[in-house]
Amino acid sequence: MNKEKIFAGIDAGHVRTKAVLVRGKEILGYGSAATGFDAVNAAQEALTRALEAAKVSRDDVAGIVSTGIFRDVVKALPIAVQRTVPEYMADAKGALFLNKNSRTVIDIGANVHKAVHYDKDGNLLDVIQNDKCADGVGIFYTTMAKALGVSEEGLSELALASTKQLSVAIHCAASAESEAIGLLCQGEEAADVADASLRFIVERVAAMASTMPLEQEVVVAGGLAKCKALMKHLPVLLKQDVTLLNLPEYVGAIGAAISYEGEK
Amino acid sequence: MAYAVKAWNDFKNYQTGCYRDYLYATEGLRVMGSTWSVLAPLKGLGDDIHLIGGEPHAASTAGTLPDESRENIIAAESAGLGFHSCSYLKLFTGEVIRDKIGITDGTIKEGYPKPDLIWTTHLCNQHSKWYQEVSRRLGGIPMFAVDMIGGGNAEKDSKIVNYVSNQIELGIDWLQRVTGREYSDELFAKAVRNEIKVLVLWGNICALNRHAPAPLDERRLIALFPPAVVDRTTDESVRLYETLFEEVKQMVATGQSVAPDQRFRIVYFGIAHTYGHPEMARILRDVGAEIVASVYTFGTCGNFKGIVNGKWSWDPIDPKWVDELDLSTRRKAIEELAKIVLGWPTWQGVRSYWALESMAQAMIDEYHADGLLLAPSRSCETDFRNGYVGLQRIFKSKIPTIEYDTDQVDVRQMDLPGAQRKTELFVHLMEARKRRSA
Amino acid sequence: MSEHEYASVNEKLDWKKARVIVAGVDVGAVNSKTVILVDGQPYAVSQVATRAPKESALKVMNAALANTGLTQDKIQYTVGTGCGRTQVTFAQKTISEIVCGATGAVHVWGPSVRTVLDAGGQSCRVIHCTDKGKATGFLWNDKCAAGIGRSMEAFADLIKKELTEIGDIALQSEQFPKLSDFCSVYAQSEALDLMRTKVSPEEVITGYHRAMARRISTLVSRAGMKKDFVIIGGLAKNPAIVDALENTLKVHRLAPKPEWDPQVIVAFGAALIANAFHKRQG
Amino acid sequence: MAKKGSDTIIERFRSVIENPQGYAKSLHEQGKLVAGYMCTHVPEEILYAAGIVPVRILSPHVSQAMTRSYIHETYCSFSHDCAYQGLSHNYDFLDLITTSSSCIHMGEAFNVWVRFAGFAGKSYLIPYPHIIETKPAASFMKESYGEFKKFLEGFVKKPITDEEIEKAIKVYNHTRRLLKRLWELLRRENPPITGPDVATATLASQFMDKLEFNKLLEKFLKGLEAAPGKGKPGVRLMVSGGACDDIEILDLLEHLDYAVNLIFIDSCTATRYFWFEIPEGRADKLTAIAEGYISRIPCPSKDNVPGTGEKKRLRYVQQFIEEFKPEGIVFLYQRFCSPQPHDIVALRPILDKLGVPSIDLELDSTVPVTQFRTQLEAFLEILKPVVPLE
Repeated sequence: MNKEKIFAGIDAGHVRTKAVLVRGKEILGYGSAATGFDAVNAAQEALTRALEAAKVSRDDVAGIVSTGIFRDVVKALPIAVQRTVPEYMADAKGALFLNKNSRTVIDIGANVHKAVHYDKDGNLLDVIQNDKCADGVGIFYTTMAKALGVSEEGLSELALASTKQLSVAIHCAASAESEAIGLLCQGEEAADVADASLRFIVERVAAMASTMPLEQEVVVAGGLAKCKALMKHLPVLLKQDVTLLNLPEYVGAIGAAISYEGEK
Repeated sequence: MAYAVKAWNDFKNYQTGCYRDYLYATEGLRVMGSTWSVLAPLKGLGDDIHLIGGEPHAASTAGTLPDESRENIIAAESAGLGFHSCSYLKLFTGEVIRDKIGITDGTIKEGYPKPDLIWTTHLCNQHSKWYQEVSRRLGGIPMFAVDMIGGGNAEKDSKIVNYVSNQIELGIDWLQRVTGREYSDELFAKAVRNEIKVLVLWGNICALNRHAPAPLDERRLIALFPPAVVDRTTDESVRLYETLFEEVKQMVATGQSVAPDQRFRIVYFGIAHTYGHPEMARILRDVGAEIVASVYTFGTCGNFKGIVNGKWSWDPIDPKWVDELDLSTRRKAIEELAKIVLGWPTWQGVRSYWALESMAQAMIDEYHADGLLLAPSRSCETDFRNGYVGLQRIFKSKIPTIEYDTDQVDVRQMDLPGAQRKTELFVHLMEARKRRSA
Repeated sequence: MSEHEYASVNEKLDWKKARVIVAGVDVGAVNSKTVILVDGQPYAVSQVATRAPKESALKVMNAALANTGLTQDKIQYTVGTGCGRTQVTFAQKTISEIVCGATGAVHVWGPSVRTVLDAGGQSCRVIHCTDKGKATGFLWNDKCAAGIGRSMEAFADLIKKELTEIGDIALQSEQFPKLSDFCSVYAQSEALDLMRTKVSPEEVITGYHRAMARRISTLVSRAGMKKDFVIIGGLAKNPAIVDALENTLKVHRLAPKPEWDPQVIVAFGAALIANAFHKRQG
Repeated sequence: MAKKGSDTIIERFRSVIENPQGYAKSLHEQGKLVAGYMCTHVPEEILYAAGIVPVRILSPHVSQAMTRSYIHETYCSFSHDCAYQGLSHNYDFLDLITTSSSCIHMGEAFNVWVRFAGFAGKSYLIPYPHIIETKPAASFMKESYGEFKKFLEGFVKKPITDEEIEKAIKVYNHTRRLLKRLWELLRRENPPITGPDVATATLASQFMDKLEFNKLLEKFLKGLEAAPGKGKPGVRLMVSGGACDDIEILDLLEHLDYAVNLIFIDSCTATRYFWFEIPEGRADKLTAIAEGYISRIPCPSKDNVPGTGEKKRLRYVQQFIEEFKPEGIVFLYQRFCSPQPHDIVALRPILDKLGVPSIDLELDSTVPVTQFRTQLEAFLEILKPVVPLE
């Protein structure tokens, strides 16, 4: 049995809570749960799912570190989190773990998004976070999928099939959604409306990220990184290549898990 | 041990006194208008002039009566004012619409006391439009707005000084016609000297914050400058600022500060006091991060050397210079007054991004800042929003910089959760920078 | 507001004996509704979720016709309304949902109605009308008040509650957090962040309702309130929104009619207008 | 927009406003000096007298968020769009970019060009009064124009003579008279030209070399003034508000379910641009230009009559209502604009007295056609009893 210790990382986000188990350089297992206004319960559920996936029992875990918006909330019993680490630190460490050449990670969360610039050891150089009008772009993605009657993956395929360039208001999710529905009501194709809606998300994220210099390699964290249509638009707007990560929605949780030894 | 400012109560009473005079005066003239305008011209009409100024009143009411202010803002929106109009304006006009007014000592008076005339200014897109709206709603109050034009180095540009002075001259004739009062040039000259003296004194007090530890912090600065905004033409206001100047000099001499733990010195550009929110204040206090200089408290009504061979200098002006000013004719007094107000940092920053940038760089250098905190106000149309996103882009690589997403008094538009996340980051970046340079 | 689909038929009426059969089809942002009138009386009503508007118009019409034996060709006049009205290909005429809303509301609640609040999925509109149901003016929500109805649905999903139950939950708790009533994006973001505190989900739901109701009441006051006041559209079915609106506006809406789903009043108005057009055709 | 067979002139205007950048580039390639301007208070006559063709910078109608990392998002989308023109280097060939100090939002757009889009070396901000009706404004503007003229003389390396300024004043006054004649046609019960076409021509005048424009419009007017009405007269609508160069909205007005006669537009992309003249033959040219610009229909951000606080523009709006007799008014202004809603709040009671109903449409980079169509059609259904209710 590998003598290195097993650590757990919990990323307690606004909408989804993610958990991961890491031993040395190896990811043993991961799981997630809808936060649903009960961060502690969701953290427990996510951790249980990660343990099952990794076939590891709770006692074998040497330490748990939490990150994300509700990192302090999930510190409460019964999970017994030992340490917490801010999201931007977890993002930097997690991104480096998954790609050691990365220097900038753009984390698109359900409610908030940010860009983190770091050096080769994960020390922070700069961070930019979104403003209030740009909140909820992840939730907007789910809402648009529902409005177009497709699954979350389906929204990406739909957008990729777009043939006509439409655009919606890019100020906030509420006006983007109302204009997207307006386009549908005019008889525009669902694929084109899906593409216009995704471009709203990418435009906002890219605008925020490009407020600071983006050092290569640029990677993307968060569930939306798995949406191919978004990943097609992002490099164009950033005028930078974007390298895909596997397990993008677990970057924060991974970063937390491997931060157990590091300074507080 | 944290020092408690002795002059504190005198300042509070003076400010509240001015408001109570406006509310309950039984004689004299009630004058409404932006206190960013030149106030001395009003005092040539006599010393029974009771002032209420849109901005300081809205700011202090929002602090004293938050729920009442929220109702005022919504009342203005319900009456048709733009949803994105200045929140000071909405609060101030909302009080007129609801016909009740709340002031700094917590009183809420039913029945809004109508002003006899409106004397104001116009610089941002909205300034005089506030008072056109209030004048219309109160049945057409006579109104005179002086266009303060603004821009970097304005006080050294003769065409701008003449333009503003010519308007003030016409304004004084108008004041006499509208009030039917004789105009006293002695009272006017005395008011001009007082006004300039208070503005220069405030600049000197702020300059003392260059010392370590800085004697005053943003919370005290924000509380101590409004009396100068409310009415800075009285002998009493001059005395207030002279005593405060002596007290702060004494604090510097003895190394005293209202916030002694100043491991991190912050320069603050913005109106909104989001940093003052309990959560943000706790994060900053825990690491000894204090705001030692800010363009809002220094520059709303304070004067400094200004642009000196192309670069901004926050060096103060010697108060004795004010005593030697030649105010022997009305025109001379008007021109000195126009120059001093055109010299305000805020007026210069509104219309010249290069002046604002130079102010930020100078403040960071002269006040030895460890971090730049930007708080562009969502509904403000002056230099408490203009150019800030650009400032972040320019300064982000030089010094830890964050930008709050906030508003001046409309709590609904403040991103407090976001501000908390950004404050944690701000502290982290400043600590990391200090470690790297240590 | 919810996307559940239904169709109902008034068994007492026999369309075979009818002289005039007309229909109103309202293709809304969230749901499509239709009302079929037989000699001026409501005969069939149906609602489906709006997807592509062309298909949704046909789908909702067929849902209303299902197992009545009535076929679409027997409908002598159809008026299309709603944001997708240009896609109701089988309609002889399209009329805005503003005019249809006023006509429908006055017929359901009577000639004393002067102000109709149509609080739908994507937009909120305040309509002024005469005793005959003729619209005389309206105010559309500004962009920052877009999608209030829609955001209630998204918020219910986020906190694992049913859309139909959040209204009742919001009625119970007396104290609640003050969420931003500037726009739904702010309110939603602040609501989610409250998980950081001890605030219960029920209190947050109440706060969310109070905030959104406050934003809507600002729109109503901005348009001007003339009594009597009625509320139609999806949010009319949310008791907490209605209660908060009445408290803020200090005006009681006319009581809802049990036999009328507030979401189909616009379609009903469109059907009444179809009747009028058909009569004029002579 | 149905293509008009023989009207090549209106198509020429339309092609200019659909690609103003292409038109400006063609002037540049003909060896002409071209200057971009962002506010209609810029004294174009002085630029013209210096041999520089002024071309207005308007919105590219691209929905983008990039400018949010340069200027705050609570600026109107029009200023974001104009800033985007600079940041996307659509106009790098311009010899100069200038604006007059007026609306704060356009000031930010101008700053982006200067700070971040490489125009620091070829830009000039003209100090301008922010209250246009005061007596001191005229002398201030004269001095400010004098400095602008001196700057341009250094720029083109030759003096600008009074004759050249007088010639420019006459050319521009000619444009203004022609445009007024064009708009007066819309007062007819059944005008020979549609409102959107008139608006298209007016918008084109803001980009084109005035000599070329005057020739085209003169020819266009000759044919028009004798021409019969376009067809069944529709509901007479007047538009009032902020800068709007959205042809998509004008097209929408022509493709509603009900016939519409767009008879007037009170904005700086329409009548506020030319509804005045510069006094000709004056010895002091710059004072004459100042007097002319002071006599304009005031922009909401500068409108405050000293002493009363009255809004002069509201008088003009009432006058246009009496002359052009609209049945309804559509307020069209930018989201996040503050001066416009202020004027509308004061204008509404006046409209109620005049019995003219109105609606508000909020402009953005994108045009929400569905919502605007519904609002406009509902408005028309209210104005004209379409529904035969018993």
